Amino acid sequence: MKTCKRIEIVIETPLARRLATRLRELGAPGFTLIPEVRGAGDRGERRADELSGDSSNCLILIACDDQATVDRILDAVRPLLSSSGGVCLVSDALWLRH
Amino acid sequence: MKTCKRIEIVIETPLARRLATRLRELGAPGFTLIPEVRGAGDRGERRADELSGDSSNCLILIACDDQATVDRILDAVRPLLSSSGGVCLVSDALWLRH
Amino acid sequence: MKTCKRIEIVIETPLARRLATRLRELGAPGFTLIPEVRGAGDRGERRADELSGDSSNCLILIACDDQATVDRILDAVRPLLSSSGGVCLVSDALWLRH
Amino acid sequence: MSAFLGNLGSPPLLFFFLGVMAVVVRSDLEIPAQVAKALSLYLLFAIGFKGGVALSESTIDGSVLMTLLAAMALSAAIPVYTFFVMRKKLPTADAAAIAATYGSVSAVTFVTAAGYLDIQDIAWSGYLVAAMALMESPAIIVGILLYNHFGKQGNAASSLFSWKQLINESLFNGSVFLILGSMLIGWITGSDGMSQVEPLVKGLFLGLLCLFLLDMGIVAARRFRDSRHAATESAAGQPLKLMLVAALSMPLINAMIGLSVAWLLGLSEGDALLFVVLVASGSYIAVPAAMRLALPEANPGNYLTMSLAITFPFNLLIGIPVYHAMIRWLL
Amino acid sequence: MSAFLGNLGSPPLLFFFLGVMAVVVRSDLEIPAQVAKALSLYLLFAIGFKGGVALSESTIDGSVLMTLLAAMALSAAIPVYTFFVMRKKLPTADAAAIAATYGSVSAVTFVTAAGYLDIQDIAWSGYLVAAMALMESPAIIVGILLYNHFGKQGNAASSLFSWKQLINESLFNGSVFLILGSMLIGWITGSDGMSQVEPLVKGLFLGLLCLFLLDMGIVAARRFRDSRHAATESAAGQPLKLMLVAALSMPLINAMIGLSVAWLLGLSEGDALLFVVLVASGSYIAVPAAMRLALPEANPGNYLTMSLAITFPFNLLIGIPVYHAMIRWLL
Amino acid sequence: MSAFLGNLGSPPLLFFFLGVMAVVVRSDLEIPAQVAKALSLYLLFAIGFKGGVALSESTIDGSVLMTLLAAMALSAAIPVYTFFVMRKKLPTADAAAIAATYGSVSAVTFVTAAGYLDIQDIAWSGYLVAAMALMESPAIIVGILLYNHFGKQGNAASSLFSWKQLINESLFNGSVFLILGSMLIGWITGSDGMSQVEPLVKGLFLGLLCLFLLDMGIVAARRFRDSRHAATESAAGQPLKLMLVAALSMPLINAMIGLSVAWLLGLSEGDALLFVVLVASGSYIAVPAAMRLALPEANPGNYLTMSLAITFPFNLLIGIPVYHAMIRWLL
Ligand SMILES: Nc1ncnc2c1ncn2[C@@H]1O[C@H](COP(=O)(O)O)[C@@H](O)[C@H]1O
Ligand SMILES: Nc1ncnc2c1ncn2[C@@H]1O[C@H](COP(=O)(O)O)[C@@H](O)[C@H]1O
Ligand SMILES: Nc1ncnc2c1ncn2[C@@H]1O[C@H](COP(=O)(O)O)[C@@H](O)[C@H]1O
Ligand code: NA
Ligand code: NA
Ligand code: NA
Repeated sequence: MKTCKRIEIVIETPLARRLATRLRELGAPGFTLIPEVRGAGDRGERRADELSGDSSNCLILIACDDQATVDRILDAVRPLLSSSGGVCLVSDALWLRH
Repeated sequence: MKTCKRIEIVIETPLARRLATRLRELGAPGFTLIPEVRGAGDRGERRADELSGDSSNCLILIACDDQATVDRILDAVRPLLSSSGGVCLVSDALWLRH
Repeated sequence: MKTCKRIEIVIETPLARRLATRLRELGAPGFTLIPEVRGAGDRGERRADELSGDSSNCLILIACDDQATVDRILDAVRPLLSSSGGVCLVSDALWLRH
Repeated sequence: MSAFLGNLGSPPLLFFFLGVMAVVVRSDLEIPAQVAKALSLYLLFAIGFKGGVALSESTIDGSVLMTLLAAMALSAAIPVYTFFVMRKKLPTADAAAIAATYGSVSAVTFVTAAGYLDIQDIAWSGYLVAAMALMESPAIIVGILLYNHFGKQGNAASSLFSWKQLINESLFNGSVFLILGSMLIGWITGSDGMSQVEPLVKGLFLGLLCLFLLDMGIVAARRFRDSRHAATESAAGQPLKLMLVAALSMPLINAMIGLSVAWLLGLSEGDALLFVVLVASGSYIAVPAAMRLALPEANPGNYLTMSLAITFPFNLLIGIPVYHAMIRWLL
Repeated sequence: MSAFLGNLGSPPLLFFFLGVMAVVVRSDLEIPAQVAKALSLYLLFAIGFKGGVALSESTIDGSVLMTLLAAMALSAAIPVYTFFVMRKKLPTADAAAIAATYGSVSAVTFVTAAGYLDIQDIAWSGYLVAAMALMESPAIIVGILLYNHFGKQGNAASSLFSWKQLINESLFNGSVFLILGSMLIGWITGSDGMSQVEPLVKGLFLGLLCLFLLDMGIVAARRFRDSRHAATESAAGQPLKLMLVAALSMPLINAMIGLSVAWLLGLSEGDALLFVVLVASGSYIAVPAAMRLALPEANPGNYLTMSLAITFPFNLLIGIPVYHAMIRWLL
Repeated sequence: MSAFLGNLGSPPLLFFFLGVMAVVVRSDLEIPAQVAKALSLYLLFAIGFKGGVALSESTIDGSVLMTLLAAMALSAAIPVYTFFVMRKKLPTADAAAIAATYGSVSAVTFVTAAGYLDIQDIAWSGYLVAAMALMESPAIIVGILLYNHFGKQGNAASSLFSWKQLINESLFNGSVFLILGSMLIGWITGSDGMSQVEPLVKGLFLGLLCLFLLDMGIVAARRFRDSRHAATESAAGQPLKLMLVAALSMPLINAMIGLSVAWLLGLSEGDALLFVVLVASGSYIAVPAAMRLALPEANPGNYLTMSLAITFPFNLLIGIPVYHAMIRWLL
């Protein structure tokens, strides 16, 4: 078991797709994406019922054991949240090594 | 980054819908809902295959930085879990401010 | 509220189904399974678009308040991750008792 | 008897069996959840539209209104007697939920019976579709009233539950709304409308019913297996037996009641069968969803298993042809 | 006038109303998301294929090319005037997004108009399907150019946004790609191809359009309700009024422009209607998705609500028959 | 040659190309996952039912049984030679997985070949559907036996894997189960049953095949692109070349084997083509799913890419017409 950061990002589907492709460039060791997630926040409800999928959210989960990479990811996420909304949480976890 | 509580609730779909509409009244700054989640617990399996959707669960995620609101949410969730089952976990996280 | 471990496993769908049925034997008090999750990691992308469903992941969430059970679950998960890939994170949480 | 075999030997029924077999042999066959939901919406849409068009071509007279009233009255009355019988063996909440379940109807049983009549070229009237839609809500409301009166007050979920909301939901429940709406549109647009949507509404009806019943077979068999496991684990075995007895006798008793009323109303062969099927069937979509909200302490392992895993297949496979034979014999 | 009533009284339109009503009475009726997506892909596939087959049976001459060019030119020109008008009342980003929205087209409005013509047995030409596909991208590109020129530079999402990518996306956007591809295949395989897929492409068309419009009614009504709430909460009420005025006058103005051009081009009755409908409609699928990426500071509560919740139903219910009456009167 | 062009020019094939093109131009066109799954269930249901009805109208004699036996024998034999050839270049687990893959069959290739025959009005016998279903399991079992004998024992996932379970799964795998079940029901209900479900089972067949192949084109092209990336990244490039050679030569070699056997069995033109297509195709649904469980150390980037992204399109576009031409020439 190794300590790591568990980054969790909720963001609109069109942006999530782009973010996912960027994560690799930022050095993330991997990620998991839960599609078609609903929610509500400052910008009202997202019902995941629109045909373009543009009103659904995705939840992206990233386990990362390198603090520099964590910082790089957070720096990339911050402006996205300011302009388009969403949430990003960071917590501590243990990563089962195999 | 701001410290916050990360509340995670697994509950049946019909109740989750109601809970979601109540969360705002309880002062939650927002929430994210993952629909059609399966599971098993004390009350047996939920397969998310029934037509009414009443045997699927939802996972609701709430980031909340106000302890009073957290307590209010937990107080509202507790009786639901007693009567209808489900799980509620609370952990600490950092909320990326933008 | 009781302290517990929050185990989170991302693993391919065919293995996740089997793992879910094993969890009960290992003494897990319950679990929640989020199906059709996408991701990328050491073994490339999983797009959740294949017809057999074998290239999609599941996310399994287990709250467990008994350390012995946690260890048993992790011991069962470790060889799966080595041979088939995936991620397992463990963190601390409070379990709302009702 | 040939009608009986005729029903068992029709593709829709055989696909229901196939779904059951898939669970028995532990096949991983599965209809994706959203597609199964879409198939059920399709059936409601199609039967509603067909019913509406049929209605537009007939006259609505006093006997039609009488039938609709009788249907609603039965859906309110059946829960009452069911509740008092069930309460002798089960907790109040469970008794109320089972009562509501059997007062209400199973749309798919109705749809299958309509298909059964179509295959045999027996006419039926469009307004029975309206009867089906009208029978959902009274049962729910009576069930909850019974519980509120005889059960202990102050259930824990009450914070999420308001009478007003619940009545709204049972009246404008998705299935009820779609079927009534489609019927209205079928009635407004009549045969002109039908000619536009005929290939979907009529052409594909029996084929898609096959696929839907395949899914129903899977879901019903899984639930039956789960409840058998639960029964074995709890060492008792008693509840399953009780459930079996109740879930097999209730459709028969209610069918007798329905048959008498149909006879009093002077319904035709096809109409009488649909009426009896409505009375004899139990809900497994709208009512369970409402019960989870209003009576969360009632165990869906009881009421849902009974209606979905026992009564539904019973009506489908045995009930429909048996009720039909009785109607033939009576008329 | 009878055409007007004829449109309102056709099943597809009535199902749109039914969807709206479902939201009004707070029914939980809902088409599963993936099924709604599949229905929209079906409509694009069917209309594309039909258009292609029609194209293969006619000759492509100069007037066809003129029409296609005119369509593209309008889809680039309309955003320009729209932008400058909107900018007087709204932030630059919102004005640009609304401009792009109304330069582009609504495939479902087009498809409904085609169904409307089919029901009335009025011929239309396949190449108008191509016109529809060609009108998506220019509007997006012009909208972003306008914003980049008049708005403040350096939007925050720019890290995820590259011009090259965006142009690629607006050109090969899923809907545009499917419709052009199906048209090409219909054109290649002609009536032989049609005979193979006819039951799907033609037989089910109007029926599935009903189900799709039911979903559109639900989605549009929800969005309208949300924006009314937002308006009430923000105490102003002004934006909703502004949105209403703009979203009702733009289709009318653009329809006039389209009508003039159609008249200049000498289009037939059916073709003129489809042309006008294209110009008068606003996008709510491709453009909003592109705007979320390129102009994230524009509020979808404005542009999406306008096109989806106001202009779309307006065109569907009132626009199509009114434009048709005008064309009849003019020709 | 005209047959060759005929195949390439038919809508289903062109939609496969369109799916490939969507990936090439990086369009975001996508069939929702659950809908794609439903389309594949539909194809199995329709082909199974059709086959069963055809079977009910013919006599099952010794030659039918011989053909079924030959099909099963080939599906057990092909993995053996494939395994020993592949093992020279690849790890044991990969060799075993590839062996199982090519011993088994591709239902969609079969379905497309049946559609190809239907379009050209060439008769084929229903029992070949049974042959397809019977060819899935032997290959899986032989593949695992080979691995267990020649590979190192004690794979890590063994805790989740039991022989009993795996045999059960390969016998009652969802696709196999649905196709056999539908065939049985088609056989029981015969032409009466067919008349009830004809619009779904026959009318929509080619149209829905188009939509399914559109999705297959997208999925296959994505997988091919991924494996090319992987090849480039690992700097070698060799594996991709090896995969290409193997995945193109295996269908040809197996087709020759199938052709000889078909000739020995004295099959008719249509039956021979379907038989050859079964032998020449490789599985990309049932086998890969079984391999992930039983041989997790085998890399799906090899066996799945080969069967799905190379052999499948090859058979679809080139194989079917070429095998047909050879059969014509031979008979
Ligand atoms: N406090 C919160 N907890 C969990 N999810 C949230 C929260 N606030 C917002 N979200 C999610 O982030 C999305 C965008 O939020 P916003 O930008 O605040 O509208 C919402 O639709 C929710 O899914
Ligand atoms: N220990 C657990 N960890 C994670 N999820 C659980 C756990 N126990 C129950 N659940 C979830 O909560 C739902 C209801 O649980 P229960 O009321 O115990 O039947 C289950 O279907 C699971 O999805
Ligand atoms: N660092 C990570 N954070 C979150 N999820 C991951 C991570 N690495 C891998 N995954 C998930 O685990 C799956 C298998 O990973 P791998 O075995 O590394 O290919 C991926 O498809 C992801 O869904
Ligand atoms: Na009843
Ligand atoms: Na326009
Ligand atoms: Na083969």
